[in-house]
Amino acid sequence: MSLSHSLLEKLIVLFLVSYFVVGVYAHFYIINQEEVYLLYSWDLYTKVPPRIQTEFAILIHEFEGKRLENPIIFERARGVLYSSLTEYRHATYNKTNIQNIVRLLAPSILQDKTREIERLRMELEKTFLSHPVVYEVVEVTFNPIERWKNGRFININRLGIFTSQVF
Amino acid sequence: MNRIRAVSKLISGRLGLGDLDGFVQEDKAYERAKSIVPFFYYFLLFIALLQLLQLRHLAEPLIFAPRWPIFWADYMSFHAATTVILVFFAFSALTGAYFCRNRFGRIIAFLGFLQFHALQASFGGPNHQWDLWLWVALILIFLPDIWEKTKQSSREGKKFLIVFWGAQAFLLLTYSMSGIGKLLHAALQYFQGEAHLFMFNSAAFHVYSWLNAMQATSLLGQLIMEHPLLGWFPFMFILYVQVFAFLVAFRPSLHRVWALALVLFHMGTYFGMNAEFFYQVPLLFIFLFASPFHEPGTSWRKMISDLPLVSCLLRRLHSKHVTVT
Amino acid sequence: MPYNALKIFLLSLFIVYFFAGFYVSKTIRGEKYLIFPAFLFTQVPPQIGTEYTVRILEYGGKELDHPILFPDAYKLYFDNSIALPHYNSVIRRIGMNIWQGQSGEIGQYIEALERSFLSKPVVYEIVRVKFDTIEYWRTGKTIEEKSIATFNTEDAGL
Amino acid sequence: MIKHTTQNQKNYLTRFEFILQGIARLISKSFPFRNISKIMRENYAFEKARTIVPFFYYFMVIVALYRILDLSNIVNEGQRIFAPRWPIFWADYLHYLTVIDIVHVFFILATLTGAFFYRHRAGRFIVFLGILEYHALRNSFGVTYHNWDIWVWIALLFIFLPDAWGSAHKSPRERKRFLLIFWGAQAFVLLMYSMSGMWKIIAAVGQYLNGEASAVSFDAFSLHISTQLNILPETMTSMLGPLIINYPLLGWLPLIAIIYLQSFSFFIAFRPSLHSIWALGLILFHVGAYLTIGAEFFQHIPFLLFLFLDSPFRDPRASWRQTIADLPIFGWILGYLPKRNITNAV
Repeated sequence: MSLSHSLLEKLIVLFLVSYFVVGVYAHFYIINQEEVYLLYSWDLYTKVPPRIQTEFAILIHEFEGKRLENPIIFERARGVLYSSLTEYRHATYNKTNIQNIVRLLAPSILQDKTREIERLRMELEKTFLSHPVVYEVVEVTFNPIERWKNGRFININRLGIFTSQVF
Repeated sequence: MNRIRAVSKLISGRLGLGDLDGFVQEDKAYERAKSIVPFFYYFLLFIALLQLLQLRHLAEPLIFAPRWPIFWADYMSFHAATTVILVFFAFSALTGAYFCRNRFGRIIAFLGFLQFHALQASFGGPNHQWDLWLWVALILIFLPDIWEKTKQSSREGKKFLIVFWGAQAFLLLTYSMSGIGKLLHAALQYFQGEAHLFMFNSAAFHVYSWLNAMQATSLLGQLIMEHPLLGWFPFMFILYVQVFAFLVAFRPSLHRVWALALVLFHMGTYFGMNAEFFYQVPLLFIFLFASPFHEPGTSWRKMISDLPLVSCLLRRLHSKHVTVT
Repeated sequence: MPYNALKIFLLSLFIVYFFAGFYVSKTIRGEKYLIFPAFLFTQVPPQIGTEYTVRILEYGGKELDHPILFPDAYKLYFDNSIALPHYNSVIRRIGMNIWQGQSGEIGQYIEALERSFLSKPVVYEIVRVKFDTIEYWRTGKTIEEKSIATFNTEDAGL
Repeated sequence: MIKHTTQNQKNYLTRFEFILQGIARLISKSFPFRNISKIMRENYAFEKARTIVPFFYYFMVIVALYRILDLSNIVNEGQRIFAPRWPIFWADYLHYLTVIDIVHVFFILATLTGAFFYRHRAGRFIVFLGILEYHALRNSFGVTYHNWDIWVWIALLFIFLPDAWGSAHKSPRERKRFLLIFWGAQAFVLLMYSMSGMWKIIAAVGQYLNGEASAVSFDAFSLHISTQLNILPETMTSMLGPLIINYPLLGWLPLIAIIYLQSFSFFIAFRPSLHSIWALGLILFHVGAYLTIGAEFFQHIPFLLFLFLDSPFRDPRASWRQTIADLPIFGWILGYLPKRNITNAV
């Protein structure tokens, strides 16, 4: 196979242009669906996160029969939910999954989908190391900088309180 | 005096020091070596960056006893000291990668690595993983800074190449030491009537005692247990490759082959006994696989006749042949 | 440096390193910093191997029904954010020193080990295990387990 | 009448052509391909490129070796969510663990082959297959994982390198083709950065017009960092993150500099004098991103090092003046200044 120089030149330019075009296409049209294998638009950290953010989260109220003075948000639950560092890491390693579960759980509470709630609760409570845990699904509003500095939330919208059980 | 001279002549004749003076003169080799050196520093930078990832989860070690190069770590916490060392390592390696054509840059890269190396050895025991990198970084400091000028006087070029060769030879020397150590122990153990190297299940013993100590399993462990000979033959082959590694420094035609054999050896120890020495592999590639002294068109015949032991045999045959005629 | 000086410098570096490597390996079991011990995997391990391990007798003040050896205890009783090889080397050091009658040297290792217990007090033994290499790997069966020292985290003086 | 129309058409055409020409001129000015095609004739560039390529293949062996250490993690990712991508379609017919072993061992053997036979197209093709299979395996667990994309693409591009290794054939034609592929790899790497930068600029404009926090706000970087750190567990933080959250101004200039570096990356493909500086800048960006946001894309760094730090297209005689004049924006501004001076003098 011996391509001429100018043909090769055109092919390379074509390759670069098509990668670019497909990347742009992917950015606009496939952004929320599953990403495309081998093609990427490199839109990482594109948007500056807003100063006021809302997200669904989990607050831990009671653990192994101990009532906590100040409920702890799931991310800070080390030593409460998980006895050892490794277990905690293991759980947080699959953290994206946990967050995905919460992301699905909260809306189904709002829409009162009993079956869906049961299923998602099971998924979530499987990751807890001991039971019972009393936890609350909430929608929090916060300024990310304030939240990181002193854990302060602007508003906590309570969606539902649950007690975990062994399934 | 004469005797010393005679001995040194014999040694240099056997090793091929004369050949060395020959092949470090080649202009082509010099050009190639010049383009290879930066890659050592590129790889070093990559290592530094991967080490930087440790910062994500630094766990306090059981024991932290700083070695002398990081004496200052006594005055701060483990976290602070490690952070400083790893960040300095990354930036010194970056300096090295960008300014590897300047002795000062190479010194900084060496210092950064020295700190990192000392940190690795400060957890209560020695850690020889990165020794070779450290020594090679030290040797490369001695490279004369003659990079930009296109045509060099052959004297300068020779100096450049001998330092480069020094790094190669050092690398091979460590393998030879390991091989010779094996032979010495084999003799000792044989005379003490213990299990020794030339027993057919010696490789299997190595595999199991290591797997026991590490509480690990390996891909080929089971196979070697059932057929100890499958472990023994590669083991003998590796012994040959290791023992004569240093000699190969003087035989450029074999550089690539030896590099490949040693890479395979490292893969073998991993698959066989789960002992991983992969951090050596980049050095094998940079200095031996890409060896500037290796002529691309070297024939198989030449390589075989250069093989240690084989070459000795051939020489003897040849001299006999000559006397007969 | 002229060419010949460089050459001699390098060759003598090799010679020194070569002999230093062997010297170090012979004398202090590869303990020297910066000098590579030549004897890595050189000695064919004997068929009957020895290892040192820790056996937990009492934990958190409670006596255990069955004393547990370190490999099983690691996940339960030790801070397992620290990697296993770290423990192995510390335990081996403690064991070897006690066995060779140099108990004076183990202070910092014992201290490090005890710091890693998740809950105290703990009573534990240092055990010297003898085993047939291949048999041990295959079945985990040992030939002899001999306690060479017993420690209690509550004891002062260490 | 008829004449008139043709006249009109002609005018229309010329105007159209004029616009087209303008665009073409703008493109050729921003992407001056002649800069590099000129160097492609040079022997030193070819020699240099030829010494760089093997290191890509050597590096692949090491990557493959280290990937196998990761094997247990992959096994743990779980059979449950295993959904093979098309390059490992054959995985459907085999046991899950067998598939994982095969892919890893093949990856190592393929890269070893490549290290020894990178001079042959077949050898380079095998490497490409090896990394394609591995990459497909990594991506078969539900999520797409783009960190290694670049390796697949570059391995693909390098297949097309002409076999110009022996000293016998080094006709200018072959040299040029070799360097062209090499340049293609460089341009591809830079394109990725430019795309990333482009989205940032587009988003910044949108967010600014909406009155939201945008890339030009002073607290932009600390918003990025705190949002990221909020997701991370308590024990994990970054080295410089807290500092920038507490002093947001420290992060402002770096963020702008990153956007500048990224967006103009593709321009740099045509300005060889800037190759090594840009590589340095982008490496610093990667290190900085890791130390602040905790985002790690170190897989790209070998390419910045190998392809750009000692770029074959960089003229060893290039002066600092040339380098500065080539800088996007700054160089253009500087380009106007002396002219004005001259006109003033006249």
